[in-house]
Amino acid sequence: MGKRVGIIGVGQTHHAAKRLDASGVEIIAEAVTRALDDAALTIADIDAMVIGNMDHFENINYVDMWAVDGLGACMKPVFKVTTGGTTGTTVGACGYYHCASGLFDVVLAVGWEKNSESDTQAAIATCSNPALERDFFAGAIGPLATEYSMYMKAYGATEEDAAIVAARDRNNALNNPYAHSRQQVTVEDVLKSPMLSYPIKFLDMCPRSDGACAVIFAVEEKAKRLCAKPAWVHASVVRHDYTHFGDLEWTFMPTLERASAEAYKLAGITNPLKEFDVAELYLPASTCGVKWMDSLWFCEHGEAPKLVRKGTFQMDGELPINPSGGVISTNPIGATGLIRVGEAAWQIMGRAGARQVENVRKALATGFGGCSWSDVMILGADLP
Amino acid sequence: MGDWKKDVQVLVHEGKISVPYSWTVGSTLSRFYCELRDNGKIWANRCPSCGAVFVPPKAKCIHCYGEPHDWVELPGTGTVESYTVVRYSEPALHPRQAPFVYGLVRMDGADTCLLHFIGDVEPEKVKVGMRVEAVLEDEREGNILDIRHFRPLA
Amino acid sequence: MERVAIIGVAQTKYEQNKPETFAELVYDVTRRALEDAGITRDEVDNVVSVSSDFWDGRTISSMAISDASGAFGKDITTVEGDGTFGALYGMMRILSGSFGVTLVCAHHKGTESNMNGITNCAFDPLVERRLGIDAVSSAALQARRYMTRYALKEEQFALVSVKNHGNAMRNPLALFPMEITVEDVMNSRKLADPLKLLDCSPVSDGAAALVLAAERQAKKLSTHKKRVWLLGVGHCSDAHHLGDRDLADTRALKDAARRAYAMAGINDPLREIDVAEVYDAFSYMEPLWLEGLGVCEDGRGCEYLERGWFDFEGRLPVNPSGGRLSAHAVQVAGLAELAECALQIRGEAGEHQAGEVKTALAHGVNGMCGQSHCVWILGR
Amino acid sequence: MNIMGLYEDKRKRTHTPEGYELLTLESGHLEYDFHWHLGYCWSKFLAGLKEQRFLATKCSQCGAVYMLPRQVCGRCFLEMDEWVEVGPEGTLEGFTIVRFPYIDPNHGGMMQVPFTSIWVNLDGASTRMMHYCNEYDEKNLVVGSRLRAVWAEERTGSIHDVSHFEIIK
Repeated sequence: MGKRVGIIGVGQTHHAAKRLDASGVEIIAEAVTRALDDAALTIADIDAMVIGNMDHFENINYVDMWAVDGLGACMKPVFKVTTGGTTGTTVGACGYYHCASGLFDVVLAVGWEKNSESDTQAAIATCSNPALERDFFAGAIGPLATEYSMYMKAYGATEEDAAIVAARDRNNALNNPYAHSRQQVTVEDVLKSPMLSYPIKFLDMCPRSDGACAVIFAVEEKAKRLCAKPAWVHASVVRHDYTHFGDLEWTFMPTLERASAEAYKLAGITNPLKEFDVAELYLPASTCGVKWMDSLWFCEHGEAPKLVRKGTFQMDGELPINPSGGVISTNPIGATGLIRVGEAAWQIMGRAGARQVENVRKALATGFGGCSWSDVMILGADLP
Repeated sequence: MGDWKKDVQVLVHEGKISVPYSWTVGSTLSRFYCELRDNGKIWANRCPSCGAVFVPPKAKCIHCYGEPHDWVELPGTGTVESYTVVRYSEPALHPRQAPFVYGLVRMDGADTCLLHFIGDVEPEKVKVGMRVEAVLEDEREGNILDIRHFRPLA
Repeated sequence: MERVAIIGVAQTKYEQNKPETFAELVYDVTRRALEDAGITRDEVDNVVSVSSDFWDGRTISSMAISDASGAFGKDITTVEGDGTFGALYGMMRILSGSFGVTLVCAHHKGTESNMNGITNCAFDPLVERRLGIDAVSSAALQARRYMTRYALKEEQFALVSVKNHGNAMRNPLALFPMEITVEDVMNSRKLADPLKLLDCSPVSDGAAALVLAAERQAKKLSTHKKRVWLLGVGHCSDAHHLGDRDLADTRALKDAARRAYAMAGINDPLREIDVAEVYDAFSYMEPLWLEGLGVCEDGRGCEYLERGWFDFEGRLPVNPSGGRLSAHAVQVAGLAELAECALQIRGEAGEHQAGEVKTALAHGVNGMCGQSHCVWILGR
Repeated sequence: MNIMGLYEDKRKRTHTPEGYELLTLESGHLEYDFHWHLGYCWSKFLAGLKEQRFLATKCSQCGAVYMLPRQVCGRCFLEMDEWVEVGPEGTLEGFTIVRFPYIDPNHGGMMQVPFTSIWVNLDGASTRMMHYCNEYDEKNLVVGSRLRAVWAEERTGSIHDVSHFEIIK
């Protein structure tokens, strides 16, 4: 059996639409330096690195090689993993497996992106089949808009439900100095913002950002010695079952349902709504913050709007979601999934500052991307 | 194996990926390129903890991950440590017409080599160990091509 | 440490302008690797794919092979780099206890794009890229530095090309089996001194797949003859910018080899390793990497090459498959090497079986001028 | 020790601390050429479009009919050799009207906007395909409405042999 692994340090950059002061290497170095500070370690303590981003946003081939200067990986083991939108959680899972395998004790996982360096829509469009889909590809917003209009028709969800989620995350971000956008927002402001692709409006949708996140994993013995309260990894599961955008099933989200069901089984979770104390979820649009709650087994299909309206997921609710402000407030795509893992870890480690939720014992982090690629990671204050 | 494949004429889709990029030069290299552009000077930076001197300058020391915040002006001369005469042509990539010469120039005052063109000399005459100096363009825009090439020291 | 075995391998023929899509190539090797392992996809519980969005001309290109690799309903991830790193991550996932059987697949269609333009993108856009440097011209700088430091000659490097193209005559999957002479290499088209056309590996298309299994599953699912144990692995990267390191210094490879040898209990690689598949993307790289692997002292790789130590019948056959010089599908190369080593150990390498092989070495590279290395030791 | 909040927020900078202008480096027009081989499955599909026929692959095990066709049924991990004709009419299952122009990665110029991207489930198919629709007003686009393929005059074995789909009034 593998080793038990804990997160002992997290570092994030000040995310922004454009970080003119920081090149790709510098934005990586900023996150790594802060993660080392957070774990009170130096680069010499790191045994191996893993990095991820999406190539076509910065047009850099062999990013693991180019990033050595920023990672501090000269004369150290390093390689790259990348899976589109879920790159961040993929990098996190890879850091976990490095340690759990017993091959490395302390491992640095970094996700980064400088989306300001290219037209994000143009770069994302290249994910579709070049001969058969690319000319019609209209970005991620298409499927998200379609699935929510179907969900509204099927279960009576409303645009306002989505606006509640958007306002929740944007106002949470006011307590997060690293968030890209921090603006006081009311439900009405969201409903009145310009329509992007019915029913998703401007304030419902995530931005694109420059930013990086670094998370330090350590095997049990080291984690106990180096950190007062490590965030222990209880489960990491991925499901991706589609190769064409036309194959997606929109009434519900099978990959997230299968991945979360498997993760809950591994972590011994039977009632996620009750057992999780906080969740950092990859919600690229506020509509996902309504519909996808069904697919995380918080409730039956179609019940999510009731929970949203009841305030279940607000900071003072039963299960606070996205104290960090979530993806709607910050979205450096290669780092976004890892920011979820880092923020969930900080909540357990008690280092979430003004956005700290009381007494967090179990935290849920998810990643989303590609055509319906779903990652789920569960962290706990107690050893698994 | 489906026998229907036998009478299929496989098509080829000719296409491109054409997305423009606006790379952020960042704090460390902006200083390097502004000095090169505006004052025609080549600067390096030095890591105070391990003494390594980098050109172009780095945000972090690659040996000890320290902050190399001491800046050192370089004379712009150096020694060819390796070179190659490129004889194939890639018009979209190569700013020079083949045959042209790349050289790794061990820069005086620094611990690293700078990759650049070797010019004002017959390609066949370039040798390892040759002493060279940077030749700057008159019109400079703040990138590595502000250096036209390195030429043999008189 | 719990052990992991290769229980199934498959490779396509390496060709140029293959008509299939990369997903069709992945399905071919996945199906045949499962067949070789004698299992169905139901025994596989996770997939590690190896690809490059750059060469595929498609962001998240691994999205397009989840059906072809049998990943429906399974955990799947993607390593972007050489197949040896993909196999490493496949093994980590098994050793973590989370998985029992990993399918590792890699694909590459190099002939569908311009190799020089794609490798130019591996250089820093803020510095070297604008000079137009690419894989061939940077390798030429390394070859020159290596020749200068150890007073080596182009004719010695040509011997590697003669040897490996000759080996490829015995490998039906190789792209360019050729009976050539040193003169042929010396007279081939000059690309970037000192590298000529026949000093460089050819742009190729192909795919490969491995089935890795934890010791418990390997013993249940496979037979003693088919099982090949992954005894040791190590990986390490040197500095990125060409000017930040001595291109003739193999310190990162030495570190990776040290880790792999320590894990596998190898003390004298020349004596204890029966066959080696080494990343010969360019002729000069084979002696250079053999020095880094500790097979001989620094600078003497070419000398032992001339003595025939690394020939098919030599003391240590290197690249009996014909190597990358005879077929180079970039991301696939390392996985092809691991597959070739497994076939050699099983005694199933056919015409290019290098006698009795108990221990084999596979070596993969990421980045330009061999910046990052991954060394594997396989055994009975 | 809570490190957060101790770091200086450098987001607003336009110059380095020493006063040097923070630069960017423009790539200008870039092009990477590709010639993607479409394999047997998609080549047969596109040859079908040339003759105004939508050819889908059918899985002999689970019966799924895939439009867009492909070699392998992912669910069953089975190579499909059975071809079935579907369409040319179908049902609108999703749409996006793109109004904000962005760069078209195929040539680096701007996308022609507005354009309506749709997901159409052709009669007989289990999955959907993406294409254009010549309706640009949300009010006239209702999920579930019936669509018909409009063929291009000049067909060359390309996805654009279908010019677009139109709403059957």
